[in-house]
Amino acid sequence: MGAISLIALIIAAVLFSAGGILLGKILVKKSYNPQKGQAYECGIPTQTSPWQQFHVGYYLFALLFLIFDVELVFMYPWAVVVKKTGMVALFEILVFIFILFMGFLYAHKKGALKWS
Amino acid sequence: MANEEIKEYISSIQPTATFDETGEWLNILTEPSSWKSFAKELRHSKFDFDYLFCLTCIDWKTHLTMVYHLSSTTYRNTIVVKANLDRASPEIETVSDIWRTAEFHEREVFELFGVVFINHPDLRKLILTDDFEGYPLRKDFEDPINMIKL
Amino acid sequence: MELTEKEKAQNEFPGEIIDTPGGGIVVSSFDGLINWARANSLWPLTFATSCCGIEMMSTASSKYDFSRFGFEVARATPRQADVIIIAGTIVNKMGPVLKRLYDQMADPKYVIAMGACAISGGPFFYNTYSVVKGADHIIPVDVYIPGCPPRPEALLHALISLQEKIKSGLTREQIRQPKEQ
Amino acid sequence: MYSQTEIIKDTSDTEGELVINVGPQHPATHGVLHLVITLDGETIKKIEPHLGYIHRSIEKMCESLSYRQFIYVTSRMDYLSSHINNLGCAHNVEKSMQIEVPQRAKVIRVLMSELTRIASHELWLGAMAMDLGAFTPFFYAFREREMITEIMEDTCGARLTMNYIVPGGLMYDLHPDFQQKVKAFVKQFKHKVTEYEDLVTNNVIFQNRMKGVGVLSKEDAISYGCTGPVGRGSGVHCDIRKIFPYEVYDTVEFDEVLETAGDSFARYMVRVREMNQSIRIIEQLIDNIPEGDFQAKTKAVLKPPKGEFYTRVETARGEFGVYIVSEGGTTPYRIKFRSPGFSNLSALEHMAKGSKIGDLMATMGTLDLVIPDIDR
Amino acid sequence: MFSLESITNSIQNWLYNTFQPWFALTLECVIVIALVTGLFAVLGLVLVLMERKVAAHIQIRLGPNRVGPGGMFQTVADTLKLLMKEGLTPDLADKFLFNLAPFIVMIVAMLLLAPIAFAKGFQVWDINIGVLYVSAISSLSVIGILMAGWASNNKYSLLGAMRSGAQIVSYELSAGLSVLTIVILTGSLQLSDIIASQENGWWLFKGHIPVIISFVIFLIAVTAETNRAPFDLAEAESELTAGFHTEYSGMQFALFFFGRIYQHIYCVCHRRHFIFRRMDAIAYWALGRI
Repeated sequence: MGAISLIALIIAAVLFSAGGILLGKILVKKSYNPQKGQAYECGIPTQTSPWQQFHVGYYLFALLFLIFDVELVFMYPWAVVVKKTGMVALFEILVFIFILFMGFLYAHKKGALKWS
Repeated sequence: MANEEIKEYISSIQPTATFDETGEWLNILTEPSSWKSFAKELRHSKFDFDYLFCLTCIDWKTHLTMVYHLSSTTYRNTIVVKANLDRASPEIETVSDIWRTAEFHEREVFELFGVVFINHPDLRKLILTDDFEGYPLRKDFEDPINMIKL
Repeated sequence: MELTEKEKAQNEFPGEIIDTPGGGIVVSSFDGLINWARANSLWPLTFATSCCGIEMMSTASSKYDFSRFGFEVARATPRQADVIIIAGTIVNKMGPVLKRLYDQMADPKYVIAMGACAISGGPFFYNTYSVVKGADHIIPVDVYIPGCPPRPEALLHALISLQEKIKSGLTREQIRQPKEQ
Repeated sequence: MYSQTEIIKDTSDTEGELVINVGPQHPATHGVLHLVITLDGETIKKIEPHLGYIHRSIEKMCESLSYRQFIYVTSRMDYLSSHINNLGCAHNVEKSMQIEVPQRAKVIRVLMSELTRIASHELWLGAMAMDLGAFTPFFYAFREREMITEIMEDTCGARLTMNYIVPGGLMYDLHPDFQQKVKAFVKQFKHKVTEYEDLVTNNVIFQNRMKGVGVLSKEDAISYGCTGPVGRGSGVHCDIRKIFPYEVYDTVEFDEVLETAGDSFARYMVRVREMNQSIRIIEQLIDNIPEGDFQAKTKAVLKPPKGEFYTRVETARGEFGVYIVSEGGTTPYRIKFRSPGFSNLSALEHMAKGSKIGDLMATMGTLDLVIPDIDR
Repeated sequence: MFSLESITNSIQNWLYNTFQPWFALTLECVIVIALVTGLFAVLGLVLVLMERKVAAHIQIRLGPNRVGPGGMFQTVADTLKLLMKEGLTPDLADKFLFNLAPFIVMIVAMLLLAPIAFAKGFQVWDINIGVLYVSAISSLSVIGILMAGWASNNKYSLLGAMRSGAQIVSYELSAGLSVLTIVILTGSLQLSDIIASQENGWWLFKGHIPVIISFVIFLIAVTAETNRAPFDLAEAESELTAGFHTEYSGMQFALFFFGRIYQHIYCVCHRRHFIFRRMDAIAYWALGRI
C-alpha cells in the first residue's frame, strides 16, 4: 500500500481514540461541583495562573538543536550513497562536519550550551 | 564545676539574673527586656552556647514563662534561660538571628501561646488554620465544639 | 443549560454534587461486566497522613503485595485514582484538602477509612482542639477498617470487601439517585 | 464550614514566577507537609513550609492524660521510632521519680531501640529511592523491614506503634523466640546491606543526583539545630547515645558515624553506615540479656514531684527531647516534645534554595521527615 | 526466510480482481484499520500485563494473579474500567487543545506503525525513506505532550511538558546520528532493505565496532525519548505527581498511556530492524520499567 495507508492509519487512530472517549461519555454517570473543575495542585487552590511567561532554561539550546537537527537530515542522503561514491564522499562529509563543528565550538564558547 | 564558672560569668554580664540550681541544669531567670543582648553575649561568650535545642513557653496562669534550653556543641555545658512575660500582652525580642532554629520554634510559640516576638522576620501562623481564634496551649483555652472532656 | 447548572453550583455549598445530564444509558446485563472491571481495577490515590500510611506501604510491599488484586497502580493524582484510602488522622486544617481531593476525583470513586483515627478520631478523640472525629464528617466512606494501625491483611480485606460491594452494586456511587431538578 | 476559594487569575504582580503547592497530598512529602515553592523556570527561588495538616494537639492532650497514658500517644508521633519515643517519655518519668530500672529491661530497651532504628532507616531507604524514581529498592528494603516487624509483633503485639516501654521497665517479658529470630535477622541483614550498596550506593545516576545537592555546612547545621543523621552528615558531633549515654549505651561498643560533606549523599551514607552500627550493638547485646525482672516495682498511679525534667534520646531522626513540667499531680502540667524533624525541616529552605525541583526531592528524601513528628 | 508475501499479495490480487479499484482500495484501508486497531488493542493489553508481571518478579512479588486465570484479564479489567471512567476537563483548561492532545499522541503512535515490517511482505507501507520517516514522525509526539501540558492549566503539567521538550532536545540528535551507522552499512533508507541486509547475521554481531557503539547510544536515546525510567523526568511521579497528564482522567489518560506503549513497540521494533531481528526485544522493553 502506498501513501493512502497514512490516511487509513490516521483514521484508525481517530476511531480508536474517539471511540473510547465517546463510549465513556455516553455510558458514565457524571457529577459536577465547582471544586472538581479547578486545577489539581495537591489539594490546595492554585495561587497564580500557569499561563504566564515561563522561564524555559533550555530555550537557546532548543534553537541550536533545531539547527543541528536540520543539518542531520542532510546526512541521511549522504549515508545512502557513501559506499558507492567512496573517499570523495567521506572527504566532503568531513568538511561538512568540520563546518558544523566550528559552529558548535562557537556556541559552546558563547556559553549557549550551558543549562541555566 | 563548670556551673560555678558560668554563674560567675553571667552575673558579670547580667547582674539582674537570678539562678536556680535545683534541677538537672543551671536555670537562669532573666528580664525579657534584656534578653536579646544577653543572648548575644551567651552565643559569643567563651562558653559558646551555639545550640538552642529547645524553645518553649509555659502558662503559669498568672504569667507566661519563656524557656530556652541552650547547649554548647564544643563544651557540652547546658543552661536553661527563662524569662517571665506579662500574660495580657506577652512580648519578647526574637533570637532567630542568633540561633536560626528559633525562627520556627518562635512561630510555633506565637500561635500556641500568643507570645509576640519583636523583630521576628516572618511571624505568621505556622500550624493552625489562619482563622483559628485563641491560643490553644494556654490553660484557659476552651473549645466547646472540638474538645470533648474526658 | 449546563452552564446555568454550573453557575447554580457555584452559589451552593461547595461540596454539593450536581448530576450532569447524559450517561447511565446502559443497564442490567452490561452493568455486571462494568462492575467486574471496576472492582478488579481499583487504583488507589497515594494519600497518607500518618502511621496507617506506613502500613499501607507495607501492604504494597512484597510480603502482602496488593498488586495481586490489581490495586497496584497507585496514582499520585486524584484524576486517575479510583479509591482514596484515608490512612491516618484528619485534622481541621486537612479537612478542606481532603474534601477537595475527593471532589477532584473522577467518577466513580470510593473511599476507605483506614484505622481508628479515620473512623472516629481514635486515640485523639478527647481533649484535642484540632482533630476531626471521623473522616465521614467530611466525605462519605464506603468501607471502614478498625485498628491502630490496622494490619496489612486488614487493608487487603477492606479492599476485597470494597470489590464485593462494587460487584453487588451497593456502593454509594451506584445507588446514588439523581437529584430532582 | 469550608470557605470556597477564589481562583486568582491576576498575574501582573508575579510575572515570570510560578508559585507551586507541593503537598499536602504529594508522593514526595511523605505525609502531609505543604511547601509553597516559588519557581523561576525549574529553579527554586523560595520555599515556604506550611505545617499543621496533621497537628493533633498532642501536647494539649497530654496535659489531661496520666503519666502512664500519655506515653502511648507518643508512639503515634514519630511512628517509625515509636520505641525510642516511648523510651524518652518513660525515661523522663523514671528520672523524676528516681525509679531504678532493672538491667534486663535496660538491655532489652536498647535492643528494641536499635531494631527500630534499622526498620526506620530501611523504610527511609525505600522511600527515598522511590523519590528518586527507583521502585525496586523499596521492595527490597521492605523485605528486611518485615522481619523486624515480625519480631516486634511477637514481643509487643503490634507492628508499628508498639507501646512496649513503660515507666519502670517493660510491659511484658520477651517472646521466647526473640533471640533466635533476631539472630536470623542479623545474619540475613548483614548480607543484604551489601546488596543495597550494589543496587543504590554505587549507582551512577543515584550518586549524581545526591552529591553536592542540598549542602548544609556545619555552622548552619548547629544554628538550625539539626541533629541525627542530618547533623552528622554535616559533621556535627550530636549523637545523644555517645554524648549523654542512657540505658546501656555506655557499655556497648559502637562508632558515631560522621561525614563532613554535608550534602545529600553524606546524609545517605550516614544512615546506611548507622544501620551497620546498630547491627553491631545488637550483636553485642543479643547473647547477653541478663536474667531477672523486666520491670521495677512502681505504684499504680505515678506522681512525680514538683519540678521540671528534661530527657533526651536519640531517635532515628535525631535528638528527641521530652520536657515535662510537673506540679506534683497525676497529670503533667505542661509537656513539650522537642522533635528532631521540626528543626531539621527549618533548614530545608536554606538547603534547597537555588537548586532545581529534582534536587529538592533528593534533599527532602534525605532529611527523612516524618510529618506527625513535626506537627505533633 | 519465512515470508507472508504470498498471502498478502494474493489478498491484494483478489481484491483488485473482484472489485473496482477504488472500492478495493477502500476495502484494503478497512482491513488495515481493523488489523492495526486490533494489534494495538491486543499488544497494549498483553504488554502492560507482561510489564507488570516481570516487574513484580524482579521486585520479589507475584504481580496481578487474581483476575482470570493467572491474572490474565487484569489489563482487560483496567482498560474497561478506564473506559467507564469519567473523562474530566478542568473548567479553566483550554478545552480544544486539552481534548486534542490525546488524539495527536495516538495518531503519532499509529503512524509510526506504517513502515514497520512485521514479517517479510507484511508491512503497511514499505516507504523508501523509512528511516527518515520514522525520525520525523517520532519527534511529533512531543507536540501532543506539550499541548497537553500547556492546555491543562496546571503547573505540574506545564513543568512536565517542558521537561519532555528538554528530553527530546537532548536525545533526538544522538538517536538520529546513531541510526546513520546502519544506513551507511546498508546503503538504503528503506526498512525492508535494512532487514534484508541482515539476512545472514545481525550487524551487531558482525564485529563492526561503530555499530556496537551506536547500538548503545540508540538504546539509551530512545528510552529517553519515550520518557521511561530512568528518563521519566516528564512524568517524574515523585516530583510532578503525574507530569503532563496530571489533569487527564479516564480514557484520555489511557490514550496517553497507550500512545507511550506503542511508541515503545515502535522502539523495540526498530531496534529489531536495526540491530535485533526478533520480537524477544520486547522482553527488554518490559525490563525497561525497572
